[in-house]
Amino acid sequence: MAETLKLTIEEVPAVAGKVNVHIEKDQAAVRVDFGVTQDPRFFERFLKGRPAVYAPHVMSRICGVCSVVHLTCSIEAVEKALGVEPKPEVKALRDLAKGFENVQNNFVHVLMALPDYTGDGNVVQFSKSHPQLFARMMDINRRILEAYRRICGRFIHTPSLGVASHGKPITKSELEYVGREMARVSTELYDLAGSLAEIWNPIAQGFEDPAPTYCVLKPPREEFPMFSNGLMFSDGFVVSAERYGEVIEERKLPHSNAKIALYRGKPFYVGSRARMQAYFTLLTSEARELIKTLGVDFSNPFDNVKAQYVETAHLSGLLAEKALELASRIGSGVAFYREEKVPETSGEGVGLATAPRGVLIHHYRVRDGKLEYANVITPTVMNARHVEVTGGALVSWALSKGVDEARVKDLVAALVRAYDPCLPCAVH
Amino acid sequence: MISVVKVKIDGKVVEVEPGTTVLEAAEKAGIEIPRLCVVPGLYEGSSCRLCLVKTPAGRLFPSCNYRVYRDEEFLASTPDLWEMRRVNFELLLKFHRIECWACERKSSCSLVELSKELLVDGIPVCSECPLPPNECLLLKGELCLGMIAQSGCNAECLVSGGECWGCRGPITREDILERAFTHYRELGFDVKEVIGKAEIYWNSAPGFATVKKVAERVAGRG
Amino acid sequence: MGKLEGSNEVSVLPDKVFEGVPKAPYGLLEALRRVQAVYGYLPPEGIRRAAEYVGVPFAQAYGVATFYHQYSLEPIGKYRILVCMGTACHLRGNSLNIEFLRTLLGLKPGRKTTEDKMFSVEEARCFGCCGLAPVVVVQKPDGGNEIVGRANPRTLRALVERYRRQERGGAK
Amino acid sequence: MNWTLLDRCCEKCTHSPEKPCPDYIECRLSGPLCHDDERCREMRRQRLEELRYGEKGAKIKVPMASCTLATGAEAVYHAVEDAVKNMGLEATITISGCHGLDFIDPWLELSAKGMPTAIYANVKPSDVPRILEEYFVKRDVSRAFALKERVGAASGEDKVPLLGELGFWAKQYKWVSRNCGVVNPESLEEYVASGGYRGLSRAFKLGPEATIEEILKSGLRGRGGAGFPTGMKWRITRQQKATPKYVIANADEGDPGAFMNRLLAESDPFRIIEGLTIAGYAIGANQGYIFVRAEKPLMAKRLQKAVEEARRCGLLGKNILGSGFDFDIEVILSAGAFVCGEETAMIAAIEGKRAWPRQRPPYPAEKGLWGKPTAINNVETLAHAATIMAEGAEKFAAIGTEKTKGTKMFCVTGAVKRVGAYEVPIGTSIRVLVEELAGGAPEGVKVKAVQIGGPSGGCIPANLLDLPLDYETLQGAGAIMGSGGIVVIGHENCMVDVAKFFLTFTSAESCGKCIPCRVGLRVMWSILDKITKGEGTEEDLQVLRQVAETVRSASLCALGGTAPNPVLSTLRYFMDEYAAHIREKLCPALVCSALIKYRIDEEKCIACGQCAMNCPASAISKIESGKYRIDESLCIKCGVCYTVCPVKAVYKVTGARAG
Repeated sequence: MAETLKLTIEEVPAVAGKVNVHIEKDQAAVRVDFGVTQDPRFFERFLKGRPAVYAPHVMSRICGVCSVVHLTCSIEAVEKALGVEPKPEVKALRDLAKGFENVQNNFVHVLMALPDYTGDGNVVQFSKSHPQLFARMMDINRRILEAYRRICGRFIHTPSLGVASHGKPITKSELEYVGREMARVSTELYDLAGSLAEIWNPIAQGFEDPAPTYCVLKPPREEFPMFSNGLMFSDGFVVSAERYGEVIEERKLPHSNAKIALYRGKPFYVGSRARMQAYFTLLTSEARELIKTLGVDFSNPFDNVKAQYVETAHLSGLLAEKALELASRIGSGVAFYREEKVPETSGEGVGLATAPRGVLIHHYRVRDGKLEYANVITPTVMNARHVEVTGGALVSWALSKGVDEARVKDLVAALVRAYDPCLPCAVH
Repeated sequence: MISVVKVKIDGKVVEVEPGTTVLEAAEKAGIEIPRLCVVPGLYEGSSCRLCLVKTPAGRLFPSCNYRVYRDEEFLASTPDLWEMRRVNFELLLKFHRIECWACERKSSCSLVELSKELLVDGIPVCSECPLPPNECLLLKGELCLGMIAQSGCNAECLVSGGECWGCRGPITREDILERAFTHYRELGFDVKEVIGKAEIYWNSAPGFATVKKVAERVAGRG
Repeated sequence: MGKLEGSNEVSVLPDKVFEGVPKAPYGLLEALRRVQAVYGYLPPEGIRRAAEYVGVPFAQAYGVATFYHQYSLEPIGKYRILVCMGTACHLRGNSLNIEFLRTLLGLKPGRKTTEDKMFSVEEARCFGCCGLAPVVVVQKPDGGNEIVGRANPRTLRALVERYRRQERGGAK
Repeated sequence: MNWTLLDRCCEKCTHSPEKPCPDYIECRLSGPLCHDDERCREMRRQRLEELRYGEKGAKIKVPMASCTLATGAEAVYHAVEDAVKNMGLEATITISGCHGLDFIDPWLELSAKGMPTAIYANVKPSDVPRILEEYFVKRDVSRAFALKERVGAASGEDKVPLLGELGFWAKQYKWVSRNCGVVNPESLEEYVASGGYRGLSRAFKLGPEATIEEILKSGLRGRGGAGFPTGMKWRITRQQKATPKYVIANADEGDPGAFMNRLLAESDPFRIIEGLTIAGYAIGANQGYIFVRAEKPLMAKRLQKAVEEARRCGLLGKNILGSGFDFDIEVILSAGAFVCGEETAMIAAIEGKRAWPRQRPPYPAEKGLWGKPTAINNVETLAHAATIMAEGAEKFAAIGTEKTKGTKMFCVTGAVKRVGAYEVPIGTSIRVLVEELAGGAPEGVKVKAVQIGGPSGGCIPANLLDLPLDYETLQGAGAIMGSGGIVVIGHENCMVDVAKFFLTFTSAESCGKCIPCRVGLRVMWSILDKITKGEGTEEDLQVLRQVAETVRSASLCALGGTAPNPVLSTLRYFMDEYAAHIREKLCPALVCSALIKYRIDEEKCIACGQCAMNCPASAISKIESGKYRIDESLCIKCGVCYTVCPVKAVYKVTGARAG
């Protein structure tokens, strides 16, 4: 094994945004730097002094992929800060919209990351080597989006979700359509799992995650949570949303434009792999069955993608039930929830949301309706330090297994893709 | 008397009986020519000049009015023709009292369709907004920038139940802005509040200076 | 331009006024000229009467009345001052002269006739006597025309004062 | 004697209104033809003598055309009547048209047997007794302006130049305006005596086809502005099967600064009526119209009187001159719209509608007045037609250039010494017309440009004055022949202001039917207005050109189609003035009021107070030093002080110096 090693992955391919990964090995010590070169836009800063009700609309522009999670998490924070209680239907529709984004986003993430596991290199190659499979996955994605459009109109930066209001008029038949469609998607996903499992070869089998602490949302009710008022950690520690700052600390590293977050000074990870372990008891039996068929090894970070697949399957079923249940509550005619005038009070609020890649925190302080202070901690920021630590362990593990340098670079790139390819989120 | 006339438009030949207008022949040949003022049987047309076509020799004729009696050839889609139609349409729009937020005809307005076809900006989002004038969000106290924002997006946000934030840039025609801000004030919105929201997208837009100028003028009226 | 208020009954003009005017649509221009000769301008009922005589719809007659410069829908002043806007007259300064007259008579923009209905100042098309540019023609109440050649502010002020004195001292 | 040339000379003559004799016209002058009688011939000679020198051997001709009336010809006429009565003169007083020399209006022409015919210029009523006394009593012509011929019997004859030798007369070729100022416009007899109606009777002899052939051979092109070959227009209209057909004389002459048609119609109306009759005969139309401009009522009165006179003498009505051809003319007075000069708009006006042009095709030759074939010609064209038929096509074709034959009447106005109407062969250079005929610019004024063709024409810079006047060359230089109005622009006029003036005119005159003209002209005007106010920018010019191009190519009729020419030609030749207005915000010609300021030079000011008294906005007040000062905040820049100041103490400043 070479004594000293210096590798750099210039702009990891197939990720959103730009990141360079520097790998240095000196004797036994391996250092991996996750150098994000994407330029920050200072959302928290330029919204200062603007009316708080503008924040959600602007915050959703942090990234077009998960625009709904930023929008809704920001809405939660603003509602708490202004002391506004949305109607139950509005809250239900918001959960529904948030759920859709998780399903759609995780599913596309799986599709994007799959070529690493099947050895096809990229999605285009994957679509040539597995045409029917690719076609069925594309069809599922179309179905999800078509259903989503009934709830919120446009998918990216959806304009119908507002502070304590839901603009798009919804009818009973539309919700029933959504219910039917999502049920079909759920069964589709379970059937697909079988054929996917055959081609889903593991990467770095046997590699163990060196820092297995994770963080998830504390479920307010006995179901997979979209929003919550508290955080739950793998060591059983629970903290309320308002006091997240006591345990989670953000720090800026010289080699990256993005900040990192540490739980009591130590790295931790967030995302589907964490959620599948934390909410194992809340999963449906089919979902638990699916974990076995896919052979998900929770300790191996690469299996995060498999965990996302399971989450998609479980959530689509959950959405189907919720849509039908909401449909029964809405009588005939059109449901239409517009909030007349939001009060311009003062206060502080922290919104927590389950983002596809992990936990998202929006923390606002508002004075007379104007935003005074804003702090956003995104999943990529939380995962950043953990990727570096896991990356280092992966390199030494791979070198010990005699893997050559080129393969090591691919492995680290695959790790980033499996974990958290969303750099715009990192440098909001 | 020859019973059939061959008309060649943009290379496509179509047979029509003598006395038909070039416009009808073009329709038969499936060629789209913009038009506005001709109403068969009511008005002979040749006023809006949008349907001008060119003979190979370069002479211009309004296709709605030019009747063919012998085999002739016309060009209907050369770049200079489109350019002339675009400038001509802009002239037409300039003196139209644009007030789509209060206009009953906005959902069936041929000016809006033509502005899309001829890529002419300057019409407020209200022209594409699905909500009829009496259900406008402004009446419900929601601050929507549709009146002073460029259309062309098929009012996507309005269709999805949100309000317009003017992401395609401001209207810069002063008479429209004048009427819009006066309407905002009538409905109880503070002009500064409107400018505050518009700033999000238009802060560095070149036309924003005009918007602010008109806003101050209207606000100053007390 | 006068609005179309006023009664809509047909005026009492006898046929003698239209004597010699062809009783067909193409006589409309001449018929309207006869009405204007009687009233000094075209009141709505006058237009109606002319339209009825030549047998065209009132709308068409109104359209013609507003199209041509010679017809005026609002009462004209006793002295109708026509400032020629031909090329030669413009170059020799008639655009300044009309500005001077309007300020002198205190005419607000858009108003042609003074409050006391004494004077009206209008832009006129080229009279064709460009040798005397700039030309101002005054249509006097007695039907005669006074032509002022090489008009400049001083002569125009003198002209207005002369007519005012004439009016004050009773027609000499 | 009470016999006139138009009457039958004796019983042998068979001519009567019911049965007109085909050779009636030739017989007037070279008759009697059907019988030989020395007495009849002698009667004609004597009558001609009377027409020349009046019944009592002395004749006073007072010009009664709009231009002379405007300068006081009415008063001169009464002064002549009184003088003749008081002096007991044996002289007949007649009226005449005008030569077109506006700078000598009002003039007087005296003729007597044995005396040279003399023209006196700028006659005031008070001068009349003195002039009559000098001419008729003292037989002294030394104070005359010009003589028509020399007789050698009057004193001072050698001191006065012959009219023919004067520059502004010699260079002219009085072909169609030969009778202007010579004959009495209301007397058919004088017209016939001058050779009138020979054209019509020759046309009857040749027949319609041959008449059209003759006009085609002469190469006559329309004088209204478009220059379409007249023979061709007549031929197409004749070939149409639909009946009845019409002919229209276009006497609308809307161009500001153009009065050649007015001069022709007020001085020699019968030539136009003869021309229209020939046109009717050639095309086979039995009804003709003359559409006259509203602002020229005298023109309409003269034409109406001439029509009645012609009808009375059997030259209009049924079976004219025994040719079996019936023809009548109706004179229609417009109600004031420049667009009526356009063929199809004129048709709409005659039909009693708003003067909205119609899209061509179909051309008026196929479907014109009331949907019937109609030929529309300018009055000057018709006058040419009558003269060509009388004199023969060769004589006409000998003049002019190979592409355009014959002569054209031009009106030269603006910054020239001798404003007037001049008829010159086509192809004469602008310089000859402006400098030699019209006397060039007055002292202290330098010619900057020449505007040709009215609102549809263009401005040609002074350095291109040697261009020949014909359709194609002018088109190439950015102007058009148009009606023939030439306005000379001095250096104290601003070209941007001139362009704006024309747009003010055309945008006000636009009939409103089609978008490019109705809206485009007003947009162009507002841009020029911005420029004259110093608020213009570079891309304003770009927009101006783009809109001008669209208006020119997309407009329905010639008004919109040519209205941008003044702007485009000033942009082409006078870009420096536009740049001065846009970049340095100053008006080099000190015209645009927003960019100039009026100031009083306190040394020159003699504190007479004229300016303060005349200032309509009372912006001038006396200051401590007793002199006067203008308060620039109140000043409306009307220029009164500038004109009334006796010592020229008021001056104008522009740009940076305006401060």
